Amino acid sequence: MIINHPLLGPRDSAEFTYMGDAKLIDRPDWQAPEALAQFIDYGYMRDNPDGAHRELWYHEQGDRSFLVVTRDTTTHEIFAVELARDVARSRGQSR
Amino acid sequence: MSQINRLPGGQIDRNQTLNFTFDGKSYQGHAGDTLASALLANGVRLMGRSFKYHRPRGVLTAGSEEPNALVELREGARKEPNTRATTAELFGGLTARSQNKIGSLRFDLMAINDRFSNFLTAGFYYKTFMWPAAFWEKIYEPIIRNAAGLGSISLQDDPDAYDRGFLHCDLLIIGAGPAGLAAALTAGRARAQVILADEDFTLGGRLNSERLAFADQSGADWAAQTVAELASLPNVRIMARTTVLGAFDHGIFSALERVSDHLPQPAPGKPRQVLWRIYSKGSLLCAGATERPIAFENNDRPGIMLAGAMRSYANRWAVTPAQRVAVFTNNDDGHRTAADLHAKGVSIAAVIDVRPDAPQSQDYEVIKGGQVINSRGRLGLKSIEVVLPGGATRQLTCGALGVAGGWNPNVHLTSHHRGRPEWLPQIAAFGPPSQGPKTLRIAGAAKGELSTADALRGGADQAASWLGENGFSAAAVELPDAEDAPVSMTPFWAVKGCNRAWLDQQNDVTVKDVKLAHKENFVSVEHLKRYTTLGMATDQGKTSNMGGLAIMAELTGKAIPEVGTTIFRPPYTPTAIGAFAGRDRGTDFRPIRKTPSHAWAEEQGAVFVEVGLWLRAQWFAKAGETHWRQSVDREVRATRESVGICDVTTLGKIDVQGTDAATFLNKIYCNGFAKLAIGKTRYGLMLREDGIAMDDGTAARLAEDHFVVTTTTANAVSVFRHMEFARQCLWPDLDVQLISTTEAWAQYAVAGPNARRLLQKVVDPEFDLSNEAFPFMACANITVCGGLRARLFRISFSGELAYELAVPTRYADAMIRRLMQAGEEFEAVPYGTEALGVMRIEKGHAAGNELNGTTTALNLGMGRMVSKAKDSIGSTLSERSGLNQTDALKLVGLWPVNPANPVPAGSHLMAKGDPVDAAHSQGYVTSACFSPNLGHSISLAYVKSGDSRMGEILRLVSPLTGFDHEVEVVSAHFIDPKGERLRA
Amino acid sequence: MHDLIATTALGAAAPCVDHHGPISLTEEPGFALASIAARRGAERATVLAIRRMIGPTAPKAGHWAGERIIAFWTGPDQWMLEAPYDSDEFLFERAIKEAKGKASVTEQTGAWCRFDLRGTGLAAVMERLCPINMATFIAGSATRTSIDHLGCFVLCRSEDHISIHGPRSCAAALHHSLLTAIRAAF
Amino acid sequence: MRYSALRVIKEALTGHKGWTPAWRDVAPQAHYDYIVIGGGGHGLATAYYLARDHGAKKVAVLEKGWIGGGNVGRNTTIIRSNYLLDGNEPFYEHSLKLWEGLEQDLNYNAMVSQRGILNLIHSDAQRDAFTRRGNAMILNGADADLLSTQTIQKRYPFINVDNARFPIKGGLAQHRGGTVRHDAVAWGYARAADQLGVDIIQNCEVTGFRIQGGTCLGVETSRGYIAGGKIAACVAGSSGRLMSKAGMRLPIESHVLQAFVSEGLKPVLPGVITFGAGHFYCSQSDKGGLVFGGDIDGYNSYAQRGNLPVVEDVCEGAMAIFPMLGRVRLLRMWGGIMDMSMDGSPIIDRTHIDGLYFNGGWCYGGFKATPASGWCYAHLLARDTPHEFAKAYRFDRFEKGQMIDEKGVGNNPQLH
Repeated sequence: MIINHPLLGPRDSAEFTYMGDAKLIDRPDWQAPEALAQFIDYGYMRDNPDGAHRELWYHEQGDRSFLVVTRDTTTHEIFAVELARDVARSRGQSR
Repeated sequence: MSQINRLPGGQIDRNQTLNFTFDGKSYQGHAGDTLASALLANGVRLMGRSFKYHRPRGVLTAGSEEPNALVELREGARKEPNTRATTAELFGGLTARSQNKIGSLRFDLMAINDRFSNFLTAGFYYKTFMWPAAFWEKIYEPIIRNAAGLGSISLQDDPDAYDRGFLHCDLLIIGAGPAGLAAALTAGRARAQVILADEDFTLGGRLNSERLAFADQSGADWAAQTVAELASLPNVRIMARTTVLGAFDHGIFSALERVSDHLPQPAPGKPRQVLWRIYSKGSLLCAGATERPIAFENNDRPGIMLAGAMRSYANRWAVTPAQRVAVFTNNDDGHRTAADLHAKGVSIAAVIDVRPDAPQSQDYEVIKGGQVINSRGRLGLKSIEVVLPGGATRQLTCGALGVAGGWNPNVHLTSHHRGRPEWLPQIAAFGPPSQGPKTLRIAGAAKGELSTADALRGGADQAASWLGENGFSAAAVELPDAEDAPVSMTPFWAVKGCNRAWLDQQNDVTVKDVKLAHKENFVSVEHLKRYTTLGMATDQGKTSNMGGLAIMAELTGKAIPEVGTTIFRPPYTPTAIGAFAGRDRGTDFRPIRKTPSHAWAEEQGAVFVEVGLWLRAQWFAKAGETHWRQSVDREVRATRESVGICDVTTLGKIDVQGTDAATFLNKIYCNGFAKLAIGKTRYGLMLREDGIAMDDGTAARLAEDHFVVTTTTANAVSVFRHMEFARQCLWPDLDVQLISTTEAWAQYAVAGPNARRLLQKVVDPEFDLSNEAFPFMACANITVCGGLRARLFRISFSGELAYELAVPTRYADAMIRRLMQAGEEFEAVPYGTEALGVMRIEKGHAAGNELNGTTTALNLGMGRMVSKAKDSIGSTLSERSGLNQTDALKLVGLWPVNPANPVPAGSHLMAKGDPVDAAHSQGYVTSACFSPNLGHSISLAYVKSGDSRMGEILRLVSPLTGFDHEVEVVSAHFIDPKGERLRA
Repeated sequence: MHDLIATTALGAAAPCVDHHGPISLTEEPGFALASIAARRGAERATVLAIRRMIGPTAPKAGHWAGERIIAFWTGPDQWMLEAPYDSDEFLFERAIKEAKGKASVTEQTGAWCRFDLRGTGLAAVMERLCPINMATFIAGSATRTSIDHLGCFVLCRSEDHISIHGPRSCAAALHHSLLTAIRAAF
Repeated sequence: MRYSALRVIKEALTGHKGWTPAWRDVAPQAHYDYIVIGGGGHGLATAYYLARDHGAKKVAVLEKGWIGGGNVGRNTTIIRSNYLLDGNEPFYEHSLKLWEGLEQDLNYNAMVSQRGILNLIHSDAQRDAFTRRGNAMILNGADADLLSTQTIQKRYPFINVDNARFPIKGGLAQHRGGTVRHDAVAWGYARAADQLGVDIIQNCEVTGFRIQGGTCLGVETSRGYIAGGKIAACVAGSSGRLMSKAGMRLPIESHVLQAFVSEGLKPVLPGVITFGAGHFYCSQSDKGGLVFGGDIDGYNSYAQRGNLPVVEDVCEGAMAIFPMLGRVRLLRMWGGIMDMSMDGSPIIDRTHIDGLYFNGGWCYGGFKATPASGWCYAHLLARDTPHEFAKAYRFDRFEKGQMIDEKGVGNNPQLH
């Protein structure tokens, strides 16, 4: 596969390590009342869609960016590639 | 007699005569021949035996779709089984042998199977060989296995090398026939980066096989002239002998270039083959079409071949399979074969055309509305039986029969993304799917446009259209005046009522087998294929699938497209496993990582061990030591008694900087780091988010905003990845920067009571190493040897007074020599990973065997380390009930009740008196060693509620290795439980 | 001044040099390296610090720039600085000084080995090693990619000069891969 | 009809006129007591054991395509019970025992070949781990044998010992492991189930569930609504896709696993062999092709095809231990969809919806589990309590922290 890196352009996916569902960005608040249940869902439950899937790819043999790739799991077509850091910020992850 | 079937003309170099052997007999051919064409030239029609019935087989085709003429090419370690004689390029000294036979090719003892064919029908083995059950492995299966298989391999290491490489292009053109050449010309002149790949060694595709392609020049001449122009364009890369194997995602194709297969052996340093990964912006499939046979009784004899192949042999290779030939056809194309062979002086017995309105010929007999219904000739065709329209039959004597059943587009690559080929009624064949690979276009016969003119136009048009859409300005190229005959055919798959009529000639699947499959409800295409093995031979059904589908359609009363079709999988043609592996074999399978003291360690007699990619010194054998234990025991004793030095460079080191570095580490480690003082080091346990221990190490605070984190050797990469994930995805606004410094610093552990005294000799005097100034867990930037920057950590894995000294890698070799020199007065020893392991077990430190991916901080006896006062990765999920059961496994020490016994790792532990089974297991031994200090074996183990069972005697069992004896549960801290030594 | 003698990544006192066909392959031990990464919110200040060291432009993604000291982009807001060892052994200290607390600097000199390929026809060698598109990888380009399982920085110094930084511990493996590719290509 | 050598001979002598369909093609009825969704190995086995051992009368197997077209039709045919953990080993050992009597049970020769499986050991730590595993196997009633390098060389004289990057330091063998003709498993179960009255309905895709008041009443299909007493999902790689129609999310991701077969060769590999320092395992089919595979591609996919990096990785493994394979040609590669669970172990359990049951999460190990999976699933369906051997395969093990993680890689489906 080819991942169109937002900073580096098209790169062979062999340079990347797949890191799973991009929902892993949405780590729950450890102090929330339902924290344990939320962490169980976060850790174990997956939408696993047949279609567009947002997922994490780590450019391990490249610039070490984490990317959020939106990819169709039935055709492997890639619709969007974003820096995970930007996505994380936009989803409220901070410090 | 030499080359009795050689004709005039052709594209062989008659000035170059090449000697070769087949089954030990010598023959001659010419440069430009394939093994098949050269054998045919010499009158050899019998080239192989079929898979199941061991029927005699000759060539069916003239290309890579060949199912029959498979040979063992070359000898010795270079022997290649199942090599298609039709694509093997002839070279001087070539040797080939026929395969899959017992005895000689002419008298194959296994041909007895043919006599019993009525018992060996499709799937017969599913219905028998069941009794008694034990006979399968002992009797039935060995017989079946020995009978099955095709060629044999040498069992020697492949002596040749394979390369892998990467190519980029704007437009990849697959196939250099008329469509591909026209496309390449169009794109090449438009200055696009073009790769033109073709599996053949002469480009031109069927242009080389046709006499009547163009009005005013031969197809071969136009192809050669076009290739010459393309070769002059710097933006066009012509790749002959290169098969595009598969279409992968996003425009990536895999292609195999056979660099040296036409040579006796590769030139020095050169690979046999190169597997190219081609990154294309666009691609155009011009792979042509494959002719299909017609099924009739005994249609598999040597001499019966596809009519187009017969024409190729005559026109390109100047060979006829026999002096008198016939043609059986359902379309006009078959007549061309007769015309071309006739023009070369071959006697035409007749053209048998199933169509009553077949075209007439002045030169030979055409039997209109006739059918070939049987053949004769044990080892090669002698005659055919023809039924005339009225029902009368005739015997025709001929040595070869060309069969023309129409053409199937080579759509293979278009369905590699699992698009289903779609039916093209005008040519009664499957064409490319509408949902093929996104960037792949198709032109010419591969698209079902079978005339030469259509191919040229299609290739040029598809290229021009792609160029236009991608910002190139393409000028129309002038195309020659080419043959443009419409397809005139009547679909005709099998002669009515035939049974032993071959569909898949290699796997011996006949019409009869399809009928049986139908009877037993194996009617879905996939069931048909799997039950009968139709299309599963080395040609992957290129010539057989359609026939099988057509028979099944007739049996089920459906149209062929309703029956469906199987899709194709890569590779397009079978490809050497070595090519996929490239240079990654033998000791080059993976790169070796060496520490900078490697050469020094070798000098000291080190025995190395693989640790991940690293090689580490396992122990240093001294003269006179005959067993590794002697070396290891000596190293341990010497270290505990005086001082030892160990290379610990391989531990992962991560530089963590930034104003939030401490906050970050507080989230990464389950224990607290925020309050670690500058100049101090702390042990840290890292959990996965699921609460399981991931890795452990130390973090040293060099400054308010600067830590150096160490990881285990094995987890260096995954911990760094984990930390980057946390930094980028979880806490993107923390001010923290990470970089690996594993390789920047060489690190030596100096351990033992004399460690300080030794170090004081190399550390520059301004740095005070006294216990007060530099206590246990201190760290500092220092200088050594008169000014070399270094880092010193007072940490101990061995349990001794110990330091780890880090120096810039380029001085590592000098540093270890200097340390050893400084240690001479203390009789310092180097120690390896074994002694390191012994000392850490004696001290009760967990390592990889204990952090096995299923254990928690609680199991490790570090439950209280998991801070509840902060958020850290893994802390929440570590609270789940299953991870906190009252009888949870706890890390303990074990020693043998009888000191002579070992306590081997991997053993299980049982309570005394309990039955010995899995349900009663109390735990297992993780790490074991002989403790030279205690004089007996010891081990670490996980035991249920182990921390409250000190002193209990358990039964250690290892049925696998034959141990069963008693051990006592003790503290894991076998040595210096109060930690006085390391604080000394 | 300390008296320890340095070894090259291949373990010798002197660098290794190979010639084959039109290509030379040389081990280049004489360079100091330091990584520099912007602190949060100090991206601009880091670029300015780099410019003070290397010249008017700090390299963007996929590039290198500079003269005696050069910088190549290694990741978002991260660069590697490189300079001759003899003149700039303490490159990291210089970088720390220039960064003024706005960037994190780490000495990397010992972490990498460097091999330079010189000659005409380098593309034929590189296409056997890594997926870089040599048609667009012109002087000034720099990228990290994988060569025979090793993460390497590749810099196009000029049309006929490419340098490759690989993990120092794998110097022998990388050297073997490079030499094998050269011999296969020519 | 009963299959036997005599029958084959009789038919051969009488023109093969007497053979009957291996299973009937039937139209769906309006109601079944049990509806098994998925005509793969597990689904067909479930239906067979329901009918044979639990007296179930009205059982249907619904298959969206052709039976045996999923992973049972595209795997590397290995059977073994060499598991470490107590949650797994009794289940897989039961499965192996069922394999051992399968052909006589089904009256179908699936060519169960107990040619042995060997896992190579390349380091001391690996030997420790394999020793623990071998002991766990024996303590669970299975067989295990720790082999020396010399013994391995005797059996595989061409194995690369002298020039290996990662030396071979021994191996853990299970001699009762082996291979089975995979397609025949589906056909054998289908034929046997059919003979017990099970309706096998091909080309019948489940498009939805009819759920009322927390109870599943039946399924909507491409061939109309079918009511069912108990609905049993058993669709492996399509689990996510199917269960989403019931509004369920699962602790499962779908990934692609590629597998490979070479051209046919005369016998060369006696048993199944697994490389321990890379991703490669291999056996030779009775037809002569080397059947081999390695790791999953490692990204979510329903595409049933993979990409080049894994192909190359697997072939590197092949060349690492068998450098003689260089000139052997890879004939075909294919991809199947694996239901990768979050701890690498399966789920056989009720769902929170009454009447709806789930069997999935087999990762790439479902084939060897086929008989026991059907056996235990049938037990659960018939009795509403988990079978003794499958009692750990519950949905709630993740919230309870009772993961069954053989590889020890945690909640990373791509790594299991």
